[in-house]
Amino acid sequence: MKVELSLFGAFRQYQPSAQLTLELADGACVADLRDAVDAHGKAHWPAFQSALLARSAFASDTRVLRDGEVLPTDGKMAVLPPVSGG
Amino acid sequence: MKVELSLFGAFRQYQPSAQLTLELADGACVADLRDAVDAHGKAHWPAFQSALLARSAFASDTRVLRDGEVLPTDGKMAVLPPVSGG
Amino acid sequence: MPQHRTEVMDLADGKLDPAAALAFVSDPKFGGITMFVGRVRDLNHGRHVTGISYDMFVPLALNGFAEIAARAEADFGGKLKLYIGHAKGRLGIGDLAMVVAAGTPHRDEAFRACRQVVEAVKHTSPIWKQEHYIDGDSVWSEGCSLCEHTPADAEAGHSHTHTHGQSHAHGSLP
Amino acid sequence: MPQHRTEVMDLADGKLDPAAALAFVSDPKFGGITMFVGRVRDLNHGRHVTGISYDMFVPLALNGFAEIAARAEADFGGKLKLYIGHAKGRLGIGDLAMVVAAGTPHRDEAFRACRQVVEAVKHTSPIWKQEHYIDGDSVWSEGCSLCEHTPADAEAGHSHTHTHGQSHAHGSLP
Repeated sequence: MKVELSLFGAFRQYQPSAQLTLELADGACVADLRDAVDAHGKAHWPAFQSALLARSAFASDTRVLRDGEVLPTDGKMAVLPPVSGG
Repeated sequence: MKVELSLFGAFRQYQPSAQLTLELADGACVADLRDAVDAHGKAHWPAFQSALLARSAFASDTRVLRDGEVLPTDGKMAVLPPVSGG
Repeated sequence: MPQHRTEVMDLADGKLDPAAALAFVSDPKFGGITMFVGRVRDLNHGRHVTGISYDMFVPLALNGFAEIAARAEADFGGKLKLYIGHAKGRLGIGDLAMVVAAGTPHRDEAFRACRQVVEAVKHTSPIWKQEHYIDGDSVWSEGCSLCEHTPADAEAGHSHTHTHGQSHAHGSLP
Repeated sequence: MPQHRTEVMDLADGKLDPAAALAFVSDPKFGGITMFVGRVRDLNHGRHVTGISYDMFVPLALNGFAEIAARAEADFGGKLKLYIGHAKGRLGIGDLAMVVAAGTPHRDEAFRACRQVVEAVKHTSPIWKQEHYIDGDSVWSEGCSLCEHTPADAEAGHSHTHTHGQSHAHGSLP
């Protein structure tokens, strides 16, 4: 399945377009997506820090998904680094 | 000495003019004024409640005076029933 | 520039202005502002209220507001701007009785300073509330006795843990 | 009539409006309104700030605001009106980043509801702050990880006693 990942906050400095498309197996879960982002970051983003990804959550448009949850079939996801609003 | 006492809050219902002039001995203290108001109230204000006076404080324009304190020489005082601002 | 502004607004002259209060406590150094607005509500202890008259001993009230502000400035290390305003006269439902605003570098101090000042004003200011009811009756509210402490004492001592105990016998008076 | 209003204001479209927030949470039944206003300040951790850019995942943020409001309505027995607004885009010094207002019958609930909502928004909303410094540098602020809890969990569990412990390791990231 194709996953279209929106990047927010500090992830924008790795990829100014703030969008990343990744190919994952059908039925992949959040943990698989997390691994794929880590591999992509290490391969393509010179300033990438795995520690930031480790503290980041993944979400659909409506809620944060935990690592064991299966990705939504539309493949639309977002990676959320630690938040700092207000 | 002549004491000009300003009345506030529930005391206004006893005396709508909100002003009371009392004659006290020179060097009188707040406790003397309290007694004089109590006597005046019992004599002239049908609805007067001593319990309200007992919970009331006396003050000059700038601060609350305790019962043992001597009245200011200008004789200007106020009686403050329990407060309920805000 | 003064760090606090205190105001008694006679309803005959105008209304309290929350926007002006916010503007006064704003500062490039401050990230947090907390404001409290007290309004006249339509029901109290189950009785339908049509309005409230506030009586006030103005010079002593303003003196007390200044003491309350000075105490807060000391408690929060001077990094604080405060506005304290209270209305006087006859108010209708929804009219503003009280506005307190506090600006500080961070939000926690702003919330704490605003609350501390609101409680001090409520418990120690020479202000009296007479509620007017729909049946034509009017009653002076029960309140906090100032006998046992001066405004400054109350503010310093127990503004946050006020328990309405012996020295504030909210009794059976009209 | 809706009991809460939530808003994301893109700075390209306008500014957050505290007066409108106050008006929204006002009600004849309510005697107390507490409002918090978060502004961009000129100094953070000793560095001179010229502005802040707020990035936001808007649909999830609005969803979270609605959950935060629903939780507060439940906690305060429904006698509550709430406004939650947050800015998006590039702000200058003094611009408003966040406005939260709570109207309730009495002041204690107004203070508590406003604080609870402010903390929940700060700790759980998908919003990211990039500070711009006078030397031209820009840094994404450290923040609270959402890994360990969902927004609803955080709001319910520890919004008042947030200790920035393990699950919010404010570490050494840029």
